[in-house]
Amino acid sequence: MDKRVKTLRDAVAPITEGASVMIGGFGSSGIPFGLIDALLDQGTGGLTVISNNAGAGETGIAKLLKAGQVARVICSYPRSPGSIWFERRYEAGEIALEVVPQGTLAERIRAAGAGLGGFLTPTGYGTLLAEGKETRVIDGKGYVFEHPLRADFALLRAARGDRWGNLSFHGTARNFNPVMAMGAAHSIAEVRVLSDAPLDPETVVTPGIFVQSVTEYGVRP
Amino acid sequence: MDKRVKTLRDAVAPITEGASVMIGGFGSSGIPFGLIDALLDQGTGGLTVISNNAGAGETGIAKLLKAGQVARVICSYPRSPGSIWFERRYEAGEIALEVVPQGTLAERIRAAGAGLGGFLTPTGYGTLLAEGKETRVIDGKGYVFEHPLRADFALLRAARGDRWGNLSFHGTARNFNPVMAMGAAHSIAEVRVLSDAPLDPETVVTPGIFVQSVTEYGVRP
Amino acid sequence: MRRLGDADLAARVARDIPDGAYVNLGIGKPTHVSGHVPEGREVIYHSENGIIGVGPVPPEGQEDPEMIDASKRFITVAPGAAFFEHCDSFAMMRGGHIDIAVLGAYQVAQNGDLANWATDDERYPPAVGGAMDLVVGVPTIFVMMRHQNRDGSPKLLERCTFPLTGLGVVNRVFTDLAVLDVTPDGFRLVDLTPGNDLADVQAVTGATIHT
Amino acid sequence: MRRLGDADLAARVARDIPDGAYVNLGIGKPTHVSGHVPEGREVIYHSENGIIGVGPVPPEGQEDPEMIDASKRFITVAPGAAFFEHCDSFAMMRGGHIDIAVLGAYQVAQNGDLANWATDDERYPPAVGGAMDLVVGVPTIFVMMRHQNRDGSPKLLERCTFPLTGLGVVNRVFTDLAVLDVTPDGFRLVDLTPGNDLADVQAVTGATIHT
Repeated sequence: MDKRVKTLRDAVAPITEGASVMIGGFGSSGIPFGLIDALLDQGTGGLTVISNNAGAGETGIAKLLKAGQVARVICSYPRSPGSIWFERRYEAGEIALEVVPQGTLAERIRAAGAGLGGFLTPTGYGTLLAEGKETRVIDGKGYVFEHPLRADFALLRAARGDRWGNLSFHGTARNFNPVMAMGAAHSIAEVRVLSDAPLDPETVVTPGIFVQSVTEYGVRP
Repeated sequence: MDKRVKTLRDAVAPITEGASVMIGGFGSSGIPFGLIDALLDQGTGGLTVISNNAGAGETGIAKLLKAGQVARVICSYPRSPGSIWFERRYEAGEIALEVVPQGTLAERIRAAGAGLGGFLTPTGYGTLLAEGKETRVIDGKGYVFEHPLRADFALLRAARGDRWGNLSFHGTARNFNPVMAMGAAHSIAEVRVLSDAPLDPETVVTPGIFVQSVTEYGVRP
Repeated sequence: MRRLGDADLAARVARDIPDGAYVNLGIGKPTHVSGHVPEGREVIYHSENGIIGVGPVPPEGQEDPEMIDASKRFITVAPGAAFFEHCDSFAMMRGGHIDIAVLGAYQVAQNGDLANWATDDERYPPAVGGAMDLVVGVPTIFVMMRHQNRDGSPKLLERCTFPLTGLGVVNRVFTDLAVLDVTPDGFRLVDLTPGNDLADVQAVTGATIHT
Repeated sequence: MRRLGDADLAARVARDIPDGAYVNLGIGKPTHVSGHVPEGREVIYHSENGIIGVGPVPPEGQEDPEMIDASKRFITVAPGAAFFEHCDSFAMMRGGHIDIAVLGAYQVAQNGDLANWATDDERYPPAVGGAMDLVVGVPTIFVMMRHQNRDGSPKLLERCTFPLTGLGVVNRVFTDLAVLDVTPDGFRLVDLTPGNDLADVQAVTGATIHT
């Protein structure tokens, strides 16, 4: 079994027009900048991007928004200091936006990856974000029914990987990467170091079964 | 913050008559034999035991069953070679039994620990174990609605721990231990080695926030 | 009739497991399949108790009580292995990440219904384990069993009579007498154990075998 | 009226955080609370992006781009820290494992309703982050904010007018003018910023302050 792919370009080649793409990262940690750049070069459009943030300045997801490759954004915190390209596209009505509370976003992706049909969460009950959703009160506490959220692809960033697709992370750069690996049909990881030896099975965070390809990209953000 | 407790006896002292107690382990791996023995010595009765298995021979949960301390068992696989005390108590009508598919058992405990109100799983749909339960068909696939499963206490076994309650495991001995740490109000861990230094934050499997007390028990099964 | 022994049956199942597959082997006979996968194929074995990349049984004296599989056999790790806890383990199963599961069975029906966790003998308390999670999540379910019960009665049926594990979940059945696929039309013959005659196998099968 | 500056307000909040508490500090002003916890108390800080045991800001030049908190500030680890992924992080919040969360707010109502994620200004696209998960799960919610908006209008109200983050979730409000508990009767005075008069504070509050 060898999931190694030579270049970032080869890694993103399976992504086609209109695909849904989960992109790991929070703030500037754990974002697969290399894979995003490769997707930019490839020029694939009509994408649904599922991510916590919607990019800031001219980096990461902001580049895809600037280039007009994004049709839809599903995220918890699209607006942040410097998220000019998101704001421009949103104000011009050029992208659809679904705002999901952050924990619900993670849990919906997990439900997809774990084969569940949905779940009840107290998050958002009684708020705008629950409007139109099925709700239920159990023992006096209100819950909202949330659906699984799957994607065609996930773009991930990890510290180390091996040829089986096992991944481990550094510091606070795990964030959404492990759960997105589970929730996408085809998960692509860029890793700072692609190890020749298998990773220590005790310290693997994302088992390779959740990862379809892995490529080395040593550059740190 | 110091969650260290001197003896196994002190660790189980908060467990009172009629409590619900999750017990980690699968087969003979990751079972908190020391804490079970301490609970046996304490003699606390009327317990609801939540565990994958119901003990075999004269060890582990089987001891509690033999001593008549268990009123109810919630597990996926009570019957296994040598589970004589479970079988004796069950046949005599002395214990109540709820059989839950193994993945549903883990997921119900997780739902409790994660503050969710329940979830839809395809597991068991159309079978005896779904009888009387709410069901739903989504995109042609049948799902069963399952409720969170919480407990007053969890008894856990780990390889290493520190004074903050952080735990790491060895080999296949994780099994139900991490999720039970989340699902119980008061989680008690016996660890082979109680480290003076904090565990490496990258390799902690169960963060100490899920653990209320930790005690060293170096004996291996 | 020619009946495959356990080792030959395990080898027959192993032939149908492709290179690179993620496979869960059920308790009992299916455990032996891993010893028969043809040379040159890298198959990665998942065990529900929290490992992917199950390696061979360790040499005597080198057993680690915290390194076991779902059958409680002592194991080692294969290269590329990972350990994890139960929720992640069952996410792999329920979420469709494992490619193939090989399970034993009491009964299989021609519509793919599987009964492998409880009989109609009420003296035994029920014990389901992870079988129900496997069958709903893993896209390819292989069943590996004897063609008949000890009393000669058929285990391949028009409808199961024992409590079900899952509905319409079985893809292929490997028995000591034949290999059969479950199709929309019912059981369809894949191959017979060499030396057997279809009519003889049909005679000990509780549903029509299509060819 | 005497108005606490940001540092004094952070110190006032910190006074109410007990030894051994697990605490989540929201983006912005709440981040500064950790710098003011009285000596001798070990408080463990959770950050939603995957760390429990947030340590102080690193010395200049020693920042690690993969060591940040939810406010995107560079951080270090405190002894006893652990890293984890997002589902586990939010399980800590939603599941009631964290003891106290300190959040900023646009508005707080006397029934404990909180509005802190969207105003009625439709030019801004909404951004909710993790606030809704925190308020439903964490048993004690502290709000830390100015008592009034820049135009002098009250932020403590009988009912919120902005979209809600959570219903009946706030326990205590720390402002530059006073500290108030949310009780079944409405706002109840805990203490006034020294030098202030209750009548003056009541005059800039949009709901009755009980004493």
